[in-house]
Amino acid sequence: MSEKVIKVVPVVKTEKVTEGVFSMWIKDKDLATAAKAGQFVSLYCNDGSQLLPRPISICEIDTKEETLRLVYRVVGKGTEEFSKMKAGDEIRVMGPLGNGFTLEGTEAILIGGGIGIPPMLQTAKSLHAQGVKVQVVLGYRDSDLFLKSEFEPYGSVIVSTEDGSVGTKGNVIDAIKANNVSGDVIMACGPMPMLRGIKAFAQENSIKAQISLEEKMACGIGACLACVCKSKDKDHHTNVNNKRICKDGPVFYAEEIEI
Amino acid sequence: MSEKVIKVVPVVKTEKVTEGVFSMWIKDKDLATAAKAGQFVSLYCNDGSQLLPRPISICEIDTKEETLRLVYRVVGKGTEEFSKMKAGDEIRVMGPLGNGFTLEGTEAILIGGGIGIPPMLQTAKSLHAQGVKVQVVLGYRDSDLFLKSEFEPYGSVIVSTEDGSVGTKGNVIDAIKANNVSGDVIMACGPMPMLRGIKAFAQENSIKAQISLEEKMACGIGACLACVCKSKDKDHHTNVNNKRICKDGPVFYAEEIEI
Amino acid sequence: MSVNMKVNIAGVEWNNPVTVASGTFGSGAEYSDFVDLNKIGAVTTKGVANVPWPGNPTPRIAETYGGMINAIGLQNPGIDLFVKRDIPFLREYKDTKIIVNVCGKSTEDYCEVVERLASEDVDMLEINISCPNVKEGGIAFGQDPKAVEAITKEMKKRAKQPVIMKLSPNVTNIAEMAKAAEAGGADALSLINTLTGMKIDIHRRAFAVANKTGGLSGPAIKPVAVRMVYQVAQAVNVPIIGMGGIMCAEDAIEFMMAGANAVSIGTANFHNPNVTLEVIEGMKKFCEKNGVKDINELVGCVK
Amino acid sequence: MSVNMKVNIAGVEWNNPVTVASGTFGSGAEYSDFVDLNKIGAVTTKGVANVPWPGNPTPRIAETYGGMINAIGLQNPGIDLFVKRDIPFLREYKDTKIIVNVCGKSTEDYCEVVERLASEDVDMLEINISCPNVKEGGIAFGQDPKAVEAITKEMKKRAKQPVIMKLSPNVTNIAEMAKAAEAGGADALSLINTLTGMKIDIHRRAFAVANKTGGLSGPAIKPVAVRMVYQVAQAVNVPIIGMGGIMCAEDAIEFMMAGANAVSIGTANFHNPNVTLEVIEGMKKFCEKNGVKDINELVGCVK
Repeated sequence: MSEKVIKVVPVVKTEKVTEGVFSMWIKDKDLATAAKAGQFVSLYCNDGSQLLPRPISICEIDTKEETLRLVYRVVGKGTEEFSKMKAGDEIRVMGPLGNGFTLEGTEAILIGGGIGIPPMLQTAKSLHAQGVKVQVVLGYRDSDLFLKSEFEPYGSVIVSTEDGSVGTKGNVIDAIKANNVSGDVIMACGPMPMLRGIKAFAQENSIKAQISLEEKMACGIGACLACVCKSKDKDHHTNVNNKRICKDGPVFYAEEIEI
Repeated sequence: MSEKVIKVVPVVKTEKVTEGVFSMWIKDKDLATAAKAGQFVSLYCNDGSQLLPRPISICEIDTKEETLRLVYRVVGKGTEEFSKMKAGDEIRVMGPLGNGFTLEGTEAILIGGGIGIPPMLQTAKSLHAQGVKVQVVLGYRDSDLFLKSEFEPYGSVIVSTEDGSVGTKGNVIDAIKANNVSGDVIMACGPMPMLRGIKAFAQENSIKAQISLEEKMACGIGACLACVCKSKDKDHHTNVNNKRICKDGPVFYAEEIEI
Repeated sequence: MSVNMKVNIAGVEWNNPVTVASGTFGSGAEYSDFVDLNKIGAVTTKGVANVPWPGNPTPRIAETYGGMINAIGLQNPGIDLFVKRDIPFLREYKDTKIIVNVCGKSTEDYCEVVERLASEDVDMLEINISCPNVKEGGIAFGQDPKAVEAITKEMKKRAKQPVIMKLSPNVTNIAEMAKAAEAGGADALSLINTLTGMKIDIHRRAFAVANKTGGLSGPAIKPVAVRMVYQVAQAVNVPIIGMGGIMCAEDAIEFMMAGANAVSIGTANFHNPNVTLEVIEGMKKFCEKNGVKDINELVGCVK
Repeated sequence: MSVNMKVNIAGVEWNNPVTVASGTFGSGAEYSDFVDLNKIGAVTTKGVANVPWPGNPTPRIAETYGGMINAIGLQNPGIDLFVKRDIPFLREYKDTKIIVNVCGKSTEDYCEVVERLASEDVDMLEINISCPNVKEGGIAFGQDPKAVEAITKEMKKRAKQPVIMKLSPNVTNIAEMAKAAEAGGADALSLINTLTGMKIDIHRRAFAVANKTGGLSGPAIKPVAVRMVYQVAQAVNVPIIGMGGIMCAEDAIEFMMAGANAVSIGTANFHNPNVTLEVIEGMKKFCEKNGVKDINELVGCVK
């Protein structure tokens, strides 16, 4: 908890990943040391018309270079502003925020869908580093397979595409079934319909599943209660079956939450 | 009228003139061709929290280089933003706006006070170029005599300072009296107390006086009626003794207006 | 794809649903240097009274975060000069409807202007019962439903053109005011006028506008405006001209989805004199991109 | 120069005139990672009801131009857990006053919480009769002067701590509401709560917050807040806690000059978790620079 910082940090590199998706590397020792796979940071905009921080998941952590890599889709004025930044610019950031994935299991199935793919990259690296067998399943719209090749050093990678242009036509569950992927833990990030499908798949197959949620956030630290999700048990904060995604999540065990 | 343009133009040079006062040269053929001494331009901010354009007087016009020089004091977030711009940046500008000084007389007394000094520079240049004898009187707070030396090629220059550190201690009228400056026309820009003093001085001495006013503006083109001043005669727009500074001014004959 | 952009507001067909907020555009002359007025659905004029009004002392405006405060005080040349000069000027633009904004200090003032306009070639009247910056008339009429209904009736008795009542947002219950105007016979409603605001210059220890308070406008207040347009659209059956902080085509679409049949652009004209045409073009593109064949399909589509 | 920053609000001395707007700061725990709570004049807690409230469906917030809309719906743990956990946590910060914000769906709900707090070690109560995001209670109490007076009286009958009534800005006449609260015995007033607003996501054709409407806050609305604080300061004699869009020390000073005896910082906490301390420091510097020996000198100095 006390590892959170808020500071202005240098941008050391930026890159267009694919149409509408950008990478930004920021350098800060505190952030890079404290960050874990599945956590996120809040980025603040320069333009005064946009006051709320943008929660962006951490794609890669480089403790040696003391950098974090953030990969995000441009969805509005804030992310558009970020996408125009260049190496040498500075950005105000708060983080690391939330709890990351629990690095567990012996045969992990890592699932990313769309802009939920980036946080799975550091997760793959971290699991691989501690000897877990990593099986990556990535869901794309079409043959624009951004980040896919970057996963390959850490395990097997299969893909689904909505248009069937590459891999299994359909969604990530279709790809898992088509390829008979099995494991003892699932870790996933992506759109809500995908996460619902994964929760159901995990229950049917009695596999433990960690899923990462997102919701509109204001404070990013658990105070404002904007980004809640329904939980099975009473939450410790309000005692009303509402977990705070920013603080209690963003990663939850699928059975803890109602989605 | 039809000479007004609104466009994004390149900033070709910026410079700190003195503490809190900055120069910006912008390049645009249309603007540089149409602009006249005593007119102003509206500069727009990038930051979305500040929507209204900033009216900035034109300090110099270089028709050969097709540039305008704008000299302004940092008084808020908008002018602060401008002060951080660098050569190569772009800025949205509308202009030239208002009517400049009428270049007339044979022996002109040009008076500038504080941040009213910049527009008098192009006025001095233009009058000098058409053979009018130029006598410049500049009012400063102290020995920080910004822009003074730039007037010297075009005529005599005397100064007043509030603290008496240079020239006549007191105001511009004190300096005029102390130096027995005389002429057949006064052109002036500066703070309201100075302009009131000049109006009275001009009346007493039966000298024609053109004075440049300022007021908070919104549209900058005469539509919103924010920046009016009281006029002796009915104004042609509303028929109520209210001249629009942005459109009917900013330069008026002193006897036309009540200040 | 061709998109129908025409809208019908109380029997008057506009070529597109965009007009300008009264007071931000004069009678169009100053903006005609930048904008082809023929391309705007309608021009709404600065408020005009029975006699010339000098308006308030300066400073009359102050910038605020994402907006501005104004207290112009309805400076206007009076109906005589207006009829002689401004109507003929605007009528030259054959494709554009003319909406004359009418202001007054008493019911009699309003009546006089409306009667005077009965024989003039203008398309609609907008009755400003919501200006926060004049001591008498203006907003006082707009904050009491009985007064709203009564003055609407007086206007309708005399007007030869459709009557748009412009509502004040400085009320507890905007739907109640809208219903009162509808009950009085209003042909259309426009909202919102400005929110009453204040700014203090802490260094001078003085009010930033001489009138102490002024009307807050700009994108800062858009969420209040959208909410009120939505509430009014649920409450009445007359057409609504929505306004309050529209800066771009997306904002205009938002108002239409909330229930506005047309929109007005105000403060944005100060930020970008070309904004009206950019909004019209952008709305058309939005429709093309989203398969909307008729812009009217969007009206009130979010419930 | 040493500057007196202490203010006395209804008999309670704060070390400085800065607190936080209820709901933006939880009970302080989350912000204590960034801010030494001992340095804030008072911490105003998230609203607490007699029983736990789950709040509204998500999305609960949306960003707007220079502000945000929220419709959290007063999710809170109820008074039992609050008393057990949050009060002892805050009491550790000896220099900081505790203001408990109280919410309810009925007069009885409010009474129950206030009675429960009578025996607790807290410094002041703020009664939220102005939340726009709950169906019953909340704002309904705050838009009718008779209801304001009646509930204030009920609170005063039961409260052992000074009672601050928090007023809604969604009214025609804020001074009337303030006078009603004063007549009911309010020890202080706080204003403004949020303006009711709406945002539509035009691409999804849906309301941006699930509750349709939400409370608009942030610097966008500051001019409305300053105006209302000024109007209330002219109308009543009880202390005022001013809020609405304060982002920096200059904004806080502006509220005090308009008539606020203290200020609350809300939305700005989301933009900058350190903002409270920066505002306190900045206010002190403003006083030093301008020869103000006692911050209370600024209160209502612009008339």
